[in-house]
Amino acid sequence: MSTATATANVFGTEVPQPKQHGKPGGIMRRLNFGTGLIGGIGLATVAGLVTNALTPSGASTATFAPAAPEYVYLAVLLGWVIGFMAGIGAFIGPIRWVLGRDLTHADAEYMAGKDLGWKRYFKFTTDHKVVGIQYLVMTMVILGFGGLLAMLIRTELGVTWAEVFSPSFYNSLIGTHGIAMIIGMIIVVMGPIANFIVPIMIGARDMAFPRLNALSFWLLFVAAICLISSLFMGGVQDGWSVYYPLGAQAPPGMLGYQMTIIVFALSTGVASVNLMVTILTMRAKGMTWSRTPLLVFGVFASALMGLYAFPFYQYSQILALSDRIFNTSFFDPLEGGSVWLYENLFWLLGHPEVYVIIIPSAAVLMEIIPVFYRKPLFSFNFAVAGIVGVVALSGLVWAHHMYMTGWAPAVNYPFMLSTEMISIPVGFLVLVVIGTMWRGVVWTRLPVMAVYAVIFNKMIGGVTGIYLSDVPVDQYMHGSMFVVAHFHYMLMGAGLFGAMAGVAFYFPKMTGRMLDERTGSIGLWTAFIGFQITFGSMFVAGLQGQPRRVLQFDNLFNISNWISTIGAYTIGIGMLIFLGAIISSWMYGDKASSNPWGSKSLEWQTPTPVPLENFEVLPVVTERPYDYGVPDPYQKELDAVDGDLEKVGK
Amino acid sequence: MSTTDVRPTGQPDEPEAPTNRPPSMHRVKMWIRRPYARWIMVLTVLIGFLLMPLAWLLLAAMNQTGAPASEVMKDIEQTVFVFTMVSIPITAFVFAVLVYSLLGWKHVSGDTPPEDESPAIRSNTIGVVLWTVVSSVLAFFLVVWGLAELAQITANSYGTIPADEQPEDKQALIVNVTGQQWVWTFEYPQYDGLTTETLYLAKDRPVYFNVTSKDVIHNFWAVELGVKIDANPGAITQTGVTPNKTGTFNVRCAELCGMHHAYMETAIQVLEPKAFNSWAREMGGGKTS
Amino acid sequence: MSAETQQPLYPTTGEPISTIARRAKAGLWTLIVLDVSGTLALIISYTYLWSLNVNDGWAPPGADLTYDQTNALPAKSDATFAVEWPFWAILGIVILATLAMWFGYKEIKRGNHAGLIIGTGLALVITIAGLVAQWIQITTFPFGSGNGAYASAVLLLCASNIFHFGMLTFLLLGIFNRARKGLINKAVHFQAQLMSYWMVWICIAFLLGAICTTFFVESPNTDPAIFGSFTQKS
Amino acid sequence: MKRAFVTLLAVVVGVAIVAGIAVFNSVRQAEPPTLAAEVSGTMDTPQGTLPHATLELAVYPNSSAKVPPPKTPSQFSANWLSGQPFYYPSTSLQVPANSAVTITFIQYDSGGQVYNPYFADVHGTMDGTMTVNGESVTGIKPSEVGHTFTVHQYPESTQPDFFLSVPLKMNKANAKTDKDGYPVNPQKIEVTFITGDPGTYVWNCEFPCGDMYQEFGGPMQTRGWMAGTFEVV
Repeated sequence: MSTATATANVFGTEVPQPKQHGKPGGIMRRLNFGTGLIGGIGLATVAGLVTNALTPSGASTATFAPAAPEYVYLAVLLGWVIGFMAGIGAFIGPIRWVLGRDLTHADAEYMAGKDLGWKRYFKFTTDHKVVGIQYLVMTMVILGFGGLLAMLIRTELGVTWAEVFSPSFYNSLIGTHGIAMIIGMIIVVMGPIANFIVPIMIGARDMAFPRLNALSFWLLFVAAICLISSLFMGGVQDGWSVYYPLGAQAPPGMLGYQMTIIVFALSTGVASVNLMVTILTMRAKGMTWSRTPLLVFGVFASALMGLYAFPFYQYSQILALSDRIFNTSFFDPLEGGSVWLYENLFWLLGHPEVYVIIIPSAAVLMEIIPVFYRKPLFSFNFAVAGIVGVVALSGLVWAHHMYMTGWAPAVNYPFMLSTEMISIPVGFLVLVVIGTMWRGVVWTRLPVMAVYAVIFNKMIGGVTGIYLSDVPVDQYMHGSMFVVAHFHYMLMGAGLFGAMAGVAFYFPKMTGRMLDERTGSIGLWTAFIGFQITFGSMFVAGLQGQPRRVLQFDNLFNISNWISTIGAYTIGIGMLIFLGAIISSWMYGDKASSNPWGSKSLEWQTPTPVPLENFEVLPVVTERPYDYGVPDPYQKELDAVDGDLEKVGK
Repeated sequence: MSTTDVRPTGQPDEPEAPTNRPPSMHRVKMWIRRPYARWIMVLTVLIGFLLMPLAWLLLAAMNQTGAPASEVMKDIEQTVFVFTMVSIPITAFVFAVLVYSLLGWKHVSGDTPPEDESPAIRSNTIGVVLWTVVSSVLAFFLVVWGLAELAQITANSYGTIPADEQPEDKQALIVNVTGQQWVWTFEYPQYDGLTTETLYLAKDRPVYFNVTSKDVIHNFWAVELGVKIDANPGAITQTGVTPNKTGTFNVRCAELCGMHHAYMETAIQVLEPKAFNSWAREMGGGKTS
Repeated sequence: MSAETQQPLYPTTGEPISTIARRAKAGLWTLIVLDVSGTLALIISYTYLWSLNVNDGWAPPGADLTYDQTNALPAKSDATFAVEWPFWAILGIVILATLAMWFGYKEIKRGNHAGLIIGTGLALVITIAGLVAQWIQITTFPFGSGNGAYASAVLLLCASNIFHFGMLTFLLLGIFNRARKGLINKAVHFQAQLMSYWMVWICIAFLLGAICTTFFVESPNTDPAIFGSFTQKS
Repeated sequence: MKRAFVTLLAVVVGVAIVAGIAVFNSVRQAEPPTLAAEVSGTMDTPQGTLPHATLELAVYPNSSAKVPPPKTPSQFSANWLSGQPFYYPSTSLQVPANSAVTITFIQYDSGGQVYNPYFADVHGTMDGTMTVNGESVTGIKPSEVGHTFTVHQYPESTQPDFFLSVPLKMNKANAKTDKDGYPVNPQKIEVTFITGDPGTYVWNCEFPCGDMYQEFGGPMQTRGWMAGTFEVV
């Protein structure tokens, strides 16, 4: 029994402390982003050189490929991942736990970045607000990267008279664009907003597992680097859904993709665990489920789906990796593997993942609308029912991506059923939005204006989704540009614009400054118009019969592709303007008050910037959320009206 | 217009109505008298009619290269048409509310949060029930229609017969389709293994495809015939169709299959039965088996 | 940490231990969901390939092995299937370790600190033994990684077992050490409890693997589609 | 003011980055230099007397001191394409329209069984034949294919269909080789075909001679090695 002599004053109570080893923070004082880079690059270099030396020259892998690039690149990736995480101090926590050196309060405060200033953004910092900001920046970087690739793709497709890039490079463009955007969209709400806002929103002092929080972010960073590195090793030439055996023909860049997914899935799993536990166990006193804001429900649902779905994706890539390196044969039909196995494993993630993206950004809207209409959310229970319904069905619809694979034509019937059923809970969410708009007095600010864009796109995405959910129609649409346009309407039109609304809404709380309304709106609406042009004409191209992922096509499709490309450039400009608005407002924006929107929700009651421990004393929730509005004007005349109504009724 | 000039009438926004409630029909009548209710209805109808042409435009886009060239394709286009028509009303309603909430109901601007003046409507039983019922009915209709169509298309295209069985129709033409990076080859077993790289079919003669691949997954898409099925390595997938139009149509690969995926295309020549047989004979296909 | 205070406080955040325990337990459940999905992915792969037997490649006879020279794991004999009993033996080892851990947990609940140390120490030793046993099994399979879907699926199942063993070893090391230092005691024993829960799940994971490798061996699909050649089918 | 400036800066920088990367890559990804068939005299064909053009291509099993490896689109790909077969001197071919074209292949590589016997036969030549080492044949054994030269459709409905597939006979594994490891008397295949109106097509090898799954990765999926463009001008 270690007798705790020292005590520390934690929020007013004297708490006995374990022995303090050295200065608060211990070795973490020396570890930061720099040491991480040193560790990562160093270990990567060493591993690469060693592997290179160990690989006999001229040796080939089991599939006749030159062995050296494969093994060296894999070793470099592993070295980078492990080295960086070690260098930044991700392994210190578990080691301390094994050694039994529990954190003292001082240690914890140091690791949460107390009095570290800007340095805390470049350390293994556990404070959820720091992680939120890190995620915000990282999201913008990843989305920017994906957008850059999108511009290149549209350039290639717009130039119908020549090949701008070689076909292999074009294929790696679409693959990398796809996976970069998917990653970016998964974290765009679950990263910044969920990490920064949700703990404050539920009246907690931090996440349940602060170190896991930091871990999830830095794993994401590491994964992003792996993805970018793959572009230099031949890229991901097989689309973001790397179908096998095509993926088994790819150059070594495929290893980068596989490593990215394995690490990213780990990051998402860790983040999901953290968010779910936080929401389940750390809500403020009195915050019953009926008093919990909808963003919390949305984030919880998203985390739940990510929790059960991502391991399938991760394992599909682990199996693929072992196929490539150890010559096992999971996805290799020559040796008893099955291409349908991969498709099933992949889409077992692939479809829940769509809702992992959509639901949080829909939930953000539910937060925004009541504030700007000064009106309670219309039918709170209905919104919850919608989210629950989506979660319940999300796991039962994956095979609608496989209608045309012929793996089991009989199951097309049930999957068509479940897929079209999911339009009902999604419809609930739409009803909640327009019901809240009903007879409301709207305060026309950027966040709420974005909501209009989102609902418009969501309707179009949803209706086109109904075509695709129908097997006969899918027999024409599957694998055509129509599909591309549809899921861009869902993921970008509904997801990304919703996330932009959320960022605009929470910007004052996160950065302490107001988002420049004028510039932001210009950017948003430019992007919106460009979006309609791009994907509207892409629908046409798909209906005309243009397959997706082609770089040359019949000149029947030329016109729609030219229009698409023009629209795409418009989106690019618009997004850059919005990004510029964010950067400039972050640097020079007007100082924001602690509650600029006059919201009644908990996170806006904290001072800005939010203090390290969020709340000096933990709050107690006593009323339902969204308690805005005045009694219905008709209420007063009620009895009188009913009185003479009766006469009329006779 | 704003909510203030609305003459107070029945009150459908109250979750549970008082005991001495007026007859519901009458309440609806009075509700409809509210300006915004009328406006939204008008807008809905207006937008609905504006959206209606889409139903034909979609088909126009699909028919640019000679579709529909088969019953299957006809069914597909019919489904597209019906689904568009079905989804127009609800879309129009949502858009109408969006438009009206911007132009009709009051809006304020400024930097400071405005006073609360919106009615605190927490729910509305009638609205919720109505929405749920309508959307469920629509979804149910889509499902039923879809299942029926699917059954019919499966019938038209022989569905999926076990690989080792003959198609019921002995007259049916059998074509073994092989996808291979990045060329399609078509084998006619009934014409002693005649193989071509362009697909030749006979008008009004059912054709039955055994589709497989030598290497990676391809997708055999006979665009104007409305036929699409993956060509999987290690498996044989089956589909079929009856072309009812002579002419030149397209086969495209609809599944990313490597560098020259975009170039994995070929033509379909649908000939009159006589012309088809003579073509087969001169290609050395011998007599029909 | 003093045992006489009724509700000790968690030094880092100053919250009562019961709160921390609740949190950690919720975390454990979510983690188990995560691992269940992963393990299921492997089980699905195994059974799916077993049911399909694509291209007659579920378990090709050892004689005609493709690319065997260049395999990471070359075949040792031309037997196609692994021996069954080692899977169950290893499962038994894990169950033993779990029982030891439970014993330790029950003891510390009763306040017997020595019992905890014995239990966790025993569990640790048994787990390391299991790790070794698993390693021996995976290195003595008759088949190589390159011959057939069966070999692949079994190898990956064993690899995931090794991963689980490694994680158990690390965790038990920590638990044992902390027990020794008295950081796990009558008042604060939730980590021992969660460890026991986790090990129960690990037993189930191993059981699933053993069931697959014992009862789904010969593929039921004896007439698979032959890859590429299809003319005889019409 | 400052804000507007920063926004403008962001836009300009963003556009600059995109444009820069686009230009850089389109240059880096340039096709190998075009190899045009030179016209020499005329030739009597079923379609009457047409101008006659000739083109010579070689297929090497790997690069050596004598034959440099192709300039690949990405400087990195040299790592994983080393020691792979390739067409020489270039894969961007150009032939005149409405004329008889004779291509001579010098085939130095070994070979084996082609997946699809269809590609062991000659398709699309003038009289359906080719000359292998002097003798005229319509096809070779599917088990003796070294490579194929298969030109196929480019997805444009406005240009004439064009399909040409020539199997290149393999060299025996025990053939006598020179100091660079190439057979001293390689296979010499000659085909003559008639081109129609101008159009752009692509060609690739249909014999599994690359690496990775089904030996169809690596060089098979890299322009400049076993695949390229075929332009009729």
